[in-house]
Amino acid sequence: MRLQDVRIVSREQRAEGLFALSLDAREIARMTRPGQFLNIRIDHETSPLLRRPFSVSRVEGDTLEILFNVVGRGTEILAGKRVGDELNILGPLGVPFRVEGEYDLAVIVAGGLGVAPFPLLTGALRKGRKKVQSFLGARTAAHLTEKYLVNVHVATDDGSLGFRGTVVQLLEEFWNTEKPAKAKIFGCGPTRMMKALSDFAGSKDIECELSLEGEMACGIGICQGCPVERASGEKKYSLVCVEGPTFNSRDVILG
Amino acid sequence: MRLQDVRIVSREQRAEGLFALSLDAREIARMTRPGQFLNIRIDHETSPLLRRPFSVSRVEGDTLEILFNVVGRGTEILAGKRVGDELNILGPLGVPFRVEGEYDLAVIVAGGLGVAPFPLLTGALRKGRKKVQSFLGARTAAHLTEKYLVNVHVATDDGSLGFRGTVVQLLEEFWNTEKPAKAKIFGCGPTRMMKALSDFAGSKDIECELSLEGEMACGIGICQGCPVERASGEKKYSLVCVEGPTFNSRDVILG
Amino acid sequence: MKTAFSIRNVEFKNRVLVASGTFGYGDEVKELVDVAGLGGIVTKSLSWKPRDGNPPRRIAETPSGMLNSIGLANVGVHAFIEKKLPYLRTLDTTIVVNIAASSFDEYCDVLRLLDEQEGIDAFEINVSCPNVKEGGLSFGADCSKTAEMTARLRALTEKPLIIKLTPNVTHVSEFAKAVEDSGADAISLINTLIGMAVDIKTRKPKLSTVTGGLSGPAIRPIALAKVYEAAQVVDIPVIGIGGISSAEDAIEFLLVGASAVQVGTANFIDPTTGVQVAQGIEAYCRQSGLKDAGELVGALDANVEFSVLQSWL
Amino acid sequence: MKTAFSIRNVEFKNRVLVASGTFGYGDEVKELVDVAGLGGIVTKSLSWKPRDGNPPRRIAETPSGMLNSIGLANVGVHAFIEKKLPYLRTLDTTIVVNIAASSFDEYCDVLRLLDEQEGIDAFEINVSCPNVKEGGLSFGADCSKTAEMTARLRALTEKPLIIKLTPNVTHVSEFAKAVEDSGADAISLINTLIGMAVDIKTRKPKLSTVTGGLSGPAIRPIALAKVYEAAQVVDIPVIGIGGISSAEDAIEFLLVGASAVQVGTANFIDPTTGVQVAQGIEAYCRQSGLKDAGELVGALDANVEFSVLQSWL
Ligand SMILES: Cc1cc2nc3c(=O)[nH]c(=O)nc-3n(C[C@H](O)[C@H](O)[C@H](O)COP(=O)(O)OP(=O)(O)OC[C@H]3O[C@@H](n4cnc5c(N)ncnc54)[C@H](O)[C@@H]3O)c2cc1C
Ligand SMILES: Cc1cc2nc3c(=O)[nH]c(=O)nc-3n(C[C@H](O)[C@H](O)[C@H](O)COP(=O)(O)OP(=O)(O)OC[C@H]3O[C@@H](n4cnc5c(N)ncnc54)[C@H](O)[C@@H]3O)c2cc1C
Ligand SMILES: Cc1cc2nc3c(=O)[nH]c(=O)nc-3n(C[C@H](O)[C@H](O)[C@H](O)COP(=O)(O)O)c2cc1C
Ligand SMILES: Cc1cc2nc3c(=O)[nH]c(=O)nc-3n(C[C@H](O)[C@H](O)[C@H](O)COP(=O)(O)O)c2cc1C
Ligand code: FES
Ligand code: FES
Repeated sequence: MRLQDVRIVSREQRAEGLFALSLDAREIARMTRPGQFLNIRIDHETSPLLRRPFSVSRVEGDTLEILFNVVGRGTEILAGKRVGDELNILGPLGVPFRVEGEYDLAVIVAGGLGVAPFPLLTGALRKGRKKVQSFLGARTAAHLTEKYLVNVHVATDDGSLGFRGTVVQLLEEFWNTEKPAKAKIFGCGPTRMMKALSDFAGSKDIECELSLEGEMACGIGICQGCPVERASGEKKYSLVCVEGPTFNSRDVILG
Repeated sequence: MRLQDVRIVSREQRAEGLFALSLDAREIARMTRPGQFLNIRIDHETSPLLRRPFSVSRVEGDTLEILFNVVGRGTEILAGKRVGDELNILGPLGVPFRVEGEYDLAVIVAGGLGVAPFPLLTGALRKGRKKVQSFLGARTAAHLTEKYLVNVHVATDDGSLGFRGTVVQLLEEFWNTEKPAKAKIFGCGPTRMMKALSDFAGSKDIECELSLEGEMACGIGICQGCPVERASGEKKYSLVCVEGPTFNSRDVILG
Repeated sequence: MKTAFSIRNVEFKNRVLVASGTFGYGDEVKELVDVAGLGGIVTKSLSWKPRDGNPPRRIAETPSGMLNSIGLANVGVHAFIEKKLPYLRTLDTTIVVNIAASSFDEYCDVLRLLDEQEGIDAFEINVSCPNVKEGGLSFGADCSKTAEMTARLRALTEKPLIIKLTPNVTHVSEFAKAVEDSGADAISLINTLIGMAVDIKTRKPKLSTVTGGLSGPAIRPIALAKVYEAAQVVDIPVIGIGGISSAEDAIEFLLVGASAVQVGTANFIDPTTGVQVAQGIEAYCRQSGLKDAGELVGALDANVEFSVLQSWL
Repeated sequence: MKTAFSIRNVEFKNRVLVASGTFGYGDEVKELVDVAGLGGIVTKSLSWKPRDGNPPRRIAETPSGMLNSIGLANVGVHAFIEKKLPYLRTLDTTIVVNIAASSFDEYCDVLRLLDEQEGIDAFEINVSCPNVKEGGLSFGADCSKTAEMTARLRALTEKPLIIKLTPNVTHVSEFAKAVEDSGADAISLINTLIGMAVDIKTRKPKLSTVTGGLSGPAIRPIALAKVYEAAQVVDIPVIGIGGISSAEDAIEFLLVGASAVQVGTANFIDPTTGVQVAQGIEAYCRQSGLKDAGELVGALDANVEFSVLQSWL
């Protein structure tokens, strides 16, 4: 874990309201594993006050890439940054996805900006000699980016590209036709979708890891601000920032 | 008085920590008179919350120029703006300098950033066929800009350029040697200097107008936040933003 | 879509007013704002005699807020009637005159004189200013005095009487209930919070009065909690004030139980804020398919047991 | 240049501590912060039994501030002694353990147990949490109960006893005086201010507990005024808390009478803030040619007559 000022080395718009920033962050880049995130200080004003958490989307040598959606003031300011500007980042944070394991097929399921962590994961999976199938859901084709993903199956709410419906429905179809064995699901997206995915995995008894999002203040376990309900154990909540953001779908109860 | 979003058309560093911004502000440019100011919204965050007041330094057709020093967060952010960025400005505000009058020689006396309003005033004075002598004081030569001023006499605290001492001392020397008749002083600068200047003008019974600075919230007379003590009258205070910023030195008591 | 609401017998064309001391007497901004878009204007607090106000420095910026120590500088009730009221009469909006005095009798004298005048629709009473007789402690922090004053003023006017409460007390709901029981037609809150700032270079307080009143977006969460607390206990309309600078902010106040809002500090950044907030609320209501903005009032979806008494750390 | 100061018999190496609930139990940030640069660490509030804390959502950002509703989530005193204290013992800084309970007896039991442990230098008592027996109203808003609790805890320990006051009362100085008279060695303030925020899309409160505690730079002017008010009436050390994120901020608190400060919310943005603040104060003192940072305490250049009682509007 490091706290450092890094420079923006490239900025790219990938889809509607969706931007990618690459940061020159040597040490942090080396330490980062798939599924981990950065907590980024948007600027040095007191408003917005808190850092904003973003998954690491790619690591290329010394550079880190984040992929984000403009949803509010912080991401709006971030989208306005230019190459050469500095950002203060804290990371890498959180528990990575567990890539190792007794499965042959990795099934990636992303809703909206849930796609962010998967380019990095895809690389690791392929190094680990896993087959990869990727399922992406978005509102429309314009909101979608497949970049750096493989074997992509698309679902859009309005049917403007690929399957018309939710990505989890698309996944079910795939499962019923392909009947994959020894598969593991990696999911990230809006809570509603995570819940549907977790129910699907449970019903089919498929191993499933989710990367959860939620408001955070510190990102490092000192504020207790990011609880997620646990399915078992004497503790009622886990902290998303330090015990997650990746969880086995069996271990958490999604509200 | 107008409230409008304007574009920055040029940005220039004039001296150490001293910047000039030109704004494309048609209507406001046309209405502005020497000594008036703009109240500028630094950005759309809630912090810094309040607008920042700046004298109009020049008017060139449709463009307004402001000249400012980086003294805190607001001016720091302003100095970071780039050509093409937008600013929301309110102006022109305040009572202009009184250029007309029974004097032949206009004596401009500026301390530090007090120089800001004088390029615009110089133009008006020369249109009014007044002779102009300009006295500038600054900490060092590096903090000085004579641009757009005429017949400039310089004083620096460290003597790195021109007279070593305060600009008011320099003015006294000038007065004792030149003994100008039918002169009027126009002064702007730090309060301590304004006080010295006002005492000098009083002792020699010279007509003297000062442009005062001080914290402001609204700039338009609705907050009552910018009082200056009056020398006479039943009202104890005047409001710098609407009854000033230009005052006859006889009418105000500087703390 | 209905935007209007009433207090006692007076109708306000919409639920957004501008707050006392942040809009002058209306004439200062005539070049910038079409006040016909406002539900009403609350004037700067008036006292019997003119007040010069406090010496400089009167304002200091703070994170997302500002401190002020104006000292109730105002023209006094007589000059107001002569010089300011004639212009206010010409405006196409509701006029609320705010009164701040330093004794019971002064409050009564000012209200009695104003009550005879044409063109004043309602009164707002600022109880958070020092009661000289009581050694400078504000009435506003004394529940029984606030109630007693409300009753005395109530007896003097048939016009809507709005009591403006200070937030600098432990349980604002006690004060809200007390003034309701004493005949107030509405309450407004919050006034500014006591705050302070120091210049570490000079080691002097930034404000000439040492402490001042904090306002602006910084205080909005506190204001919202106070309005929510007060709205739980009274049946009369509550007017929410504190850090409002957008329609979204205003709607938060309506949802927790405010019947209307006032925009204050935001006027210093943009005097058209109030008009924009009113338009924004209307747009939000249309999008939500409401027939009356009043449907938002108290429409918060919360279980109240689990509320102000909860631990929050 | 002397940076250290003492409370009772315990020395703190400098005047900057990290605030309860904003620095965990010290171990979470070991990779980032060298705590040897801190005057002390105040732990998260401890209760007898572990507390799960409140359901999500627990935090919401506000202008220059944040609301929290953690619900005193903590490991409980036994797990603290077993799992957290051993690490804290190894740290080269002063350890202050904060206690928050829901009854007099629980406060006493927790303190008694901790008082027997090695490596705890001082206690801070969080009185602003709900007293279940009293129907959820916090002790902190009841002056006599706060005083009574102080006296009972005083009798149980020889270690420094710091009472942490809530700002959500009319006159914090009454509470300050009362706890001083009851034997407290120091007071710390402010805890968070009651606040609230609403999601206008869902019309639900942003926090699961409806209201929460406001902290961060937004509250600094209020905190400074409360610390100033309290420091006027007590002789024991006052620890200033509220929105401090720089040495300049901290120095404001020292000038108005705080003997030390605590850094809270700023740790979430940068956990090294406390260390930086301590270094910044030292640099300021050197530049000002001071021999002891203590020379800043109460060095405000203000005339006090003209103070809290003043009108500020
Ligand atoms: C571990 C983690 C990883 C994340 N990775 C990414 C990523 O790779 N790309 C990306 O675009 N976003 C990601 N997010 C979400 C991202 O942090 C938020 O979108 C961002 O903080 C919003 O900031 P804002 O100021 O623009 O919006 P705000 O003004 O703070 O809020 C605007 C809206 O966004 C919602 N929101 C705010 N914070 C979050 C949050 N943390 N999670 C979900 N919704 C939120 C608010 O409820 C509100 O409705 C991640 C969040 C977490 C916790
Ligand atoms: C009518 C008027 C005209 C002005 N014209 C100019 C101009 O043409 N060029 C220029 O550089 N400055 C001008 N000023 C001063 C300018 O407004 C301040 O420098 C600016 O507001 C500082 O903002 P900040 O956020 O950078 O500093 P802050 O962080 O707000 O304050 C930093 C330091 O500057 C001081 N300061 C803050 N506001 C003022 C102020 N209004 N006047 C004096 N000192 C202040 C503060 O006391 C503090 O010591 C003018 C002020 C007024 C009232
Ligand atoms: C500069 C200033 C002057 C004020 N003057 C008065 C006043 O004269 N009477 C009054 O009742 N309230 C006065 N107030 C309080 C406001 O009306 C309002 O209650 C408070 O500022 C909170 O709202 P805001 O955060 O939107 O400003 C004043 C506030 C400010 C900032
Ligand atoms: C997330 C969070 C958790 C907190 N938990 C506690 C706590 O357990 N006990 C306590 O006495 N104060 C707690 N506080 C209050 C802080 O210690 C501090 O008094 C307050 O936040 C004001 O300081 P600040 O503005 O620097 O944060 C907490 C504050 C925050 C923001
Ligand atoms: S975000 Fe602070 S504990 Fe998780
Ligand atoms: S700045 Fe508001 S009245 Fe002058």
